[in-house]
Amino acid sequence: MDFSLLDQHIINGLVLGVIYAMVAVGFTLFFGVLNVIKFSHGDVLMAGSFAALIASLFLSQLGEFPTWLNLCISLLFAISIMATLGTLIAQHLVLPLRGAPPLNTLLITLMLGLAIREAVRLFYPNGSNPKPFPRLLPENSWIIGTMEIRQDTAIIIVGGLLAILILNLAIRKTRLGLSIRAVAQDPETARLMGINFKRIVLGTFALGSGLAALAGVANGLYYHEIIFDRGLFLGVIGFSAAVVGGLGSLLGAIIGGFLFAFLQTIGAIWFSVPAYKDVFAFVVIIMIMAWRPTGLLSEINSDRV
Amino acid sequence: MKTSLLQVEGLTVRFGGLTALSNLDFKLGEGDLLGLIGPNGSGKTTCFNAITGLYKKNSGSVLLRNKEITHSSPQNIYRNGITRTFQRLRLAIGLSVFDNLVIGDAMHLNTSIYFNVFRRSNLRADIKNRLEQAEEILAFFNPKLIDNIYQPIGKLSMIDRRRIEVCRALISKPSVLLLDEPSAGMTHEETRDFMTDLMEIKIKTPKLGVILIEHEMNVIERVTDRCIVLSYGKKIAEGDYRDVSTNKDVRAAYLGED
Amino acid sequence: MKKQDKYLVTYCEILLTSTITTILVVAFLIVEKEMLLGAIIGLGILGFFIAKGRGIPHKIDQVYREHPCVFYLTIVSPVIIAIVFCRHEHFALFMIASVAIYATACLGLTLQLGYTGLTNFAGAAFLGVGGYTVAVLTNQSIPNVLVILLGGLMAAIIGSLLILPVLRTRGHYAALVTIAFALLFKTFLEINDTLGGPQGLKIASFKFFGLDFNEPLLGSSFYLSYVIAALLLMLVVFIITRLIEKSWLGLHLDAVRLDETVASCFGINIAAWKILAFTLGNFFIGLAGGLYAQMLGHIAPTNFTFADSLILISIVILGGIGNPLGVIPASFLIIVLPEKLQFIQEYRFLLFSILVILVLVYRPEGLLKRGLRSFYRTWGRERKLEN
Amino acid sequence: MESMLETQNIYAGYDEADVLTGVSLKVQPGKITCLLGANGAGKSTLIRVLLGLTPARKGQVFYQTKEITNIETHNIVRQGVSTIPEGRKVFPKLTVRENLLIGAILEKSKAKAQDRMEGVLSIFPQLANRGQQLAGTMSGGEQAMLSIGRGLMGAPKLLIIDEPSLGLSPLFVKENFKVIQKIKERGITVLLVEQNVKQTLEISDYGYVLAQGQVVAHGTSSMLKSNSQMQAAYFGQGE
Amino acid sequence: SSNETDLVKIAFIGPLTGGVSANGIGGRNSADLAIKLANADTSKKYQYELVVLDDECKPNIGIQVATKAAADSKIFGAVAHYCSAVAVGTVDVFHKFALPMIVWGAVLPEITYGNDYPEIHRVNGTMINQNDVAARFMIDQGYRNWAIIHDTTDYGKGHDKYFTESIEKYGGKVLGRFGVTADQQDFNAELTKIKALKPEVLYFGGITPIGVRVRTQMDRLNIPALFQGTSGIISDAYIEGTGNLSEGTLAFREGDSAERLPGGKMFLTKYKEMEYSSPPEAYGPFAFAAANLIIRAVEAVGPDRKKITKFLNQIKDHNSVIGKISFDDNGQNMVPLITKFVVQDGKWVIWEASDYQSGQRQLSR
Ligand SMILES: Nc1ncnc2c1ncn2[C@@H]1O[C@H](COP(=O)(O)OP(=O)(O)OP(=O)(O)O)[C@@H](O)[C@H]1O
Ligand SMILES: Nc1ncnc2c1ncn2[C@@H]1O[C@H](COP(=O)(O)OP(=O)(O)OP(=O)(O)O)[C@@H](O)[C@H]1O
Ligand SMILES: [Mg+2]
Ligand SMILES: [Mg+2]
Repeated sequence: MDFSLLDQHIINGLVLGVIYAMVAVGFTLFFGVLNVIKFSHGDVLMAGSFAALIASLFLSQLGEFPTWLNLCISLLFAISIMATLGTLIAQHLVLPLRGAPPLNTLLITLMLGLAIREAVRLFYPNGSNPKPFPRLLPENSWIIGTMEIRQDTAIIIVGGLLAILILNLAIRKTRLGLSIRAVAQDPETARLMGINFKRIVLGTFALGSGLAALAGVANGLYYHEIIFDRGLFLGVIGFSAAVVGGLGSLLGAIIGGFLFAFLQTIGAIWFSVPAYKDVFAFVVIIMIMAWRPTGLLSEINSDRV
Repeated sequence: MKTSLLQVEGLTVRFGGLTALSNLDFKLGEGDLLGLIGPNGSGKTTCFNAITGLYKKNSGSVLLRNKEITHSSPQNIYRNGITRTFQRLRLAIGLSVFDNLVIGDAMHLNTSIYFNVFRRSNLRADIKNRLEQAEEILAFFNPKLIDNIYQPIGKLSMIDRRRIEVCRALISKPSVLLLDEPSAGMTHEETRDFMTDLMEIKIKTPKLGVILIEHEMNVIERVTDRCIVLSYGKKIAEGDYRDVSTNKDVRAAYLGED
Repeated sequence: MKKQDKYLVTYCEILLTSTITTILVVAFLIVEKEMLLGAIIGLGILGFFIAKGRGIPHKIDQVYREHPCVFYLTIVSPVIIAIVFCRHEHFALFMIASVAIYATACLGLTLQLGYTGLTNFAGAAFLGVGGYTVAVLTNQSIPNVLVILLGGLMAAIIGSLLILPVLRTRGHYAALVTIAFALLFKTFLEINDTLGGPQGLKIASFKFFGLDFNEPLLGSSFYLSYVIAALLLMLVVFIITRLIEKSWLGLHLDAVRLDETVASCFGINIAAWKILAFTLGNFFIGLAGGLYAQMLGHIAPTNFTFADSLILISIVILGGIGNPLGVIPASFLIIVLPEKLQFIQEYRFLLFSILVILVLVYRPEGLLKRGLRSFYRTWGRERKLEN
Repeated sequence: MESMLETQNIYAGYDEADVLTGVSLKVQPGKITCLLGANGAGKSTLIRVLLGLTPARKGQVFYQTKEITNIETHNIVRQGVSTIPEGRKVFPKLTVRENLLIGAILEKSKAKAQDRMEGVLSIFPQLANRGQQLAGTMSGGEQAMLSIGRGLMGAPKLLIIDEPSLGLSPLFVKENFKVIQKIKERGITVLLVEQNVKQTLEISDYGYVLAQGQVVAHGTSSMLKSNSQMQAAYFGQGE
Repeated sequence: SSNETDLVKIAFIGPLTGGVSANGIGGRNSADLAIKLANADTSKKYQYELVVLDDECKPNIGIQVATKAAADSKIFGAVAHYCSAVAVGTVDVFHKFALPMIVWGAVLPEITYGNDYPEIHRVNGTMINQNDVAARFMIDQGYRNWAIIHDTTDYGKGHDKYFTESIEKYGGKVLGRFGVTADQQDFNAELTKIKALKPEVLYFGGITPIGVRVRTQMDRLNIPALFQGTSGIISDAYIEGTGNLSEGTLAFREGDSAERLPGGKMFLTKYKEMEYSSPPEAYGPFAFAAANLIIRAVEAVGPDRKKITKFLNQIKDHNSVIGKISFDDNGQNMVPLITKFVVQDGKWVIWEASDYQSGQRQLSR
């Protein structure tokens, strides 16, 4: 095999892995408070990238801004808009369903995802078409040995990993993280400890949706193109990555994300019809689940009799 | 000498570095009522979990009527006649009292699809039988519960739920009954009534062997023939209540010196 | 005397409710004018609240338990009358048949998800297995009724490929296994040309003892035969599902769903029950898929995507998880509503999703919440009757 | 004298039926007040009402001088109320250490939380070397200790305890009553629900007896100990 | 015989929601335009109403809405389908109910050639003609080596098949072919492999959204090959999505360019006047032509499905916005012309009128 080719495949796989991991971490976070698959996650991600696009276009209309400033402002805008959206969703759709079976929350987020997707399609001008995403990262290449890596690629990999790492620290080491985990396990007792249940749920939604926006922007920056219906599939992959890694574990989400990217890349290389790569990846996933029924970093069993 | 019912030899259970149960031996004869006591975390519940096959045993063996059941599944152990209650109530909240009770007799229910779907009149007769059986056993513990037999379990008070759990364990007419702190949360009065009922059950089914985990010493004194004291997973004493309660180790570890 | 008067009033109320409901449902199916549709929906909602205010749902429940013949009179006969009335309305019949078929598939899911707690996000894939089996076999010389049965069987068999991972995993982990299957099933069909590839397959019409289902039955619609077949299939599957629920089988499935530890301590073979529910559920879904394929006359991989599986799950959740009766109005809502929203064209999915969200916010438990098990009609009443 | 906690004519219940029908009581500061009553009398329901977990349908709850009827639980807790809830309610997937820390989640200073933790561990040495065990895998009694320890971590002004000795070994029951006594000595007000009448009246200052949702007797502990009417109410209708 | 203001309904079926809805909405607007123009024309004998139905690009929904249209006795013709898999499924329904229909966008040959139903017509060409012309043209331009990326839908697979057949016939070579799923986002792995094959041209068989993705990701990997697409990417959306990268992209489509035909110019100006919120897209003119054809048939023979079918089957050399329409025995418009397009300065330009033809610009090699 051609080695420069291998390098390229590795870099492709890495970026893909980081993007998947970012989505997966979002799933893990929501699983933490809701104990449910939040199917609208992918669509929030997509909406986040559109928000950044709008901000960026608006800025370039205003005048000449340095690209880094444009990037920062668009990113902040997208994150804050999505965080607000997440809070509203939690307030009006998730909290009222607290007493109902968790699957009902799943349905409501599913429908919400559909609503977000359709809203972008209908209300963004020509929303059903793919939109070019501004190139806000430097595109020169660095040469390391035989390997050639573009700066934007490197920034996305490092930035994505950093975001996940910071989130991980926040969840593991802070009182906020402890509160989130407590609320997930027993909302009533958590309230008895003085935890503001509502605030934690809203906060987690804000955090998760903000993270989705970040992932959406990373996605746009890497592919230079965004489209309204990207969310569902990316969401499904993110969910798969989170579960394969072991729900509730942020490290698991990262491992899951990279595993999925790895499987797809391998699949694309092996099969003469690359479309089989998804079939291949999902077959492997099913086999992994049969082998490790609670994910690679399996959730520790705290159930006792 | 009574015939031996349950025989536990060298039973050891570890969780990582923690030895929850170490080298436990004891015997339970037909009709015995054996008390299992010990400080919190001394391995009593673990002993039940090991006997009923929920926990893997690191070593040792369990014999039921001289038949090895050490490595049987919980299902088979139940089918061989060992039933139990749980320290933290485990009833199905969404189901009715009757459903919860009758599931205790799962091994005697006819589960063939043909019978259940196509022989409805036979099934109905069967259900009516079960209903009577359930009412009978409820009548024993608390006749008021009979009126609640069609009600969801969630409507009952904690103590009635405890009673239901015991009934669920008894309904299949087991040969060994394992009771894990059945009186927790009951007042003295209720505990006394409950134990009286238990003694009556014992009289009605003289061969039934019971192991009772309990922290109420007067209960232990009143109902058990013999008891075993665990501490840190080890048996530190065995004998009737008087022997045990005067044992120095037991006083230090469990009852408190005074 | 007074008591009888009360019964008479109750019967009249029920009869009225059933008549009005039937008229509204038929009108809803047939009418195309937006204004009229709105009026019908408005009337329906109004009627629902009036009925609820008068305690009619409760009365219906009571009367049905005591006098099942009233039930048949007020449910089965309006359906028959409605069908006879609509016998020339091809499209209304087509929709009725679709609703019945989806409801059948969702009964299979109820068995899995509602009773046993097995998450199956690959409903549409099993629908597809049934459909493709029928598509391949109809064109052979095998009796058509048998073909549909084989469709169900095939779904059950393919499903057993997943049994090992499904048995070992729970909750979201099991969801992943089935999601993965749903995705790979569709992609595989599309890439692989042996089963028609992306274009799918055409299916010859259903024949039953020389009766060609694609020919108008007794001079009425093409779809009348399918409606009858679909309703019959739904009825049979519904009755089986209900009987399972109201028997020791249902009790065992509930025990497996609610607490596996307790179930295993009372001798319940968890794996066996899960296999039973999964396989039987897939069988039902496969049957539905087979009939659906027959009716459509053409199937393609894009009918059986993950999104379609989600539609099936949505129906089950919206109906009220574990309540087989809820599945029927929920299928009606999820299948017919988007169709009725055609007049708002590209905005219809947006409105549809908002409507479903609203339904859920106001009925968080779904349309019909599952109640306690009653093993037979007079269950829980006997004591009162005796006294 | 000003009361720490006071209820006036509380009605509350689940579904349609009222469990509590007009309960009024006072908890004096710095004292141990106990709440006795048969199973299902409504003790836990009353506690849920005090903490805002179950809405009061009628009546009022006052904490110190403020009315706290039906306000959000965490706002009540933030005013210095800790709870050791019925049935322990430890967080099963958090470690023992984390469970304790969450008891002090309102405490901003890490050092203070650490201090309190050491205090708790000295009372319950069994928990000391179990810091990393998941609480869900602890034995029943160990969970009870953890729950009590968690309640103490909040450094409350008022501690509400619902059946703490359930499932504890005799030695520990004794220990436990000593701990409650010590808590009182530190100036913390205690509202205690217990089945263990004798020992409870032994350490408490004042008591209320609840039967079928109403206060049927109250008085100082020594009074209650000698009151035969109270005995009857407490042991149900029978004797 | 009939009243002057008799209402005649015509159905439009296309994808109005989901991934390809841009084309569906463009088609819908164009058909709507045809109806509005007819209603404004006082010489018309009937009033027309467009019944719009969304097929979601899913065969089962397509069959459902086709049934709805066909079962409505007031509907006398249908302008139907952008997605081939849907059209393949619904032709039986139209036949069963004897409702004449004209396909306005789906390109799979089987739709017209896979049956002998008199009701089925198609104004746009099939992918066979398109690819033959494309292959010939590319060979003439001197290209020899191709790599193919196609989606695994009927559309992409069909294009792969017919293009390969033609290109091999004319002496070109396909170095590698890559079938990808339609909802795939990342093509870096496939493109990395393609980069190693060093093709002169990357042929893409699929529609705009993936086309945009592939073209943008080619750039990330610095693949120098020429990008050649099919009718599926001839849309403003492709240019908008790819930005500067679109320059020099080639694609082919049946029928003449609307701009070049007198009727076409009229269509474009009228479309502008109506202020529809989205453009007609590539197949809008076909939907417009199909709707006009049905209106014309109704005007000629009256509202009668059988007669309209018969009328349509006899259409020969009919002037329309897309050029002359002549149906063959299968109802297929024998499109005489395949138009070649190239993107120049952010616009799809007819090859013959482009700077590339005149030699002012060079296609990449
Ligand atoms: N699944 C498990 N994982 C880890 N440790 C466990 C597990 N189950 C029990 N233990 C530990 O084993 C020891 C014995 O527990 P066990 O439940 O048997 O105690 P017990 O005697 O029943 O106590 P109690 O009277 O408090 O219920 C305890 O220290 C407990 O923490
Ligand atoms: N969530 C609930 N839903 C419905 N009824 C309930 C609920 N919780 C308690 N009850 C009922 O309310 C009554 C009072 O219960 P409560 O728990 O307050 O009693 P208690 O005095 O604390 O008894 P115990 O000593 O058993 O804890 C009981 O009859 C019980 O059945
Ligand atoms: Mg225990
Ligand atoms: Mg209580």
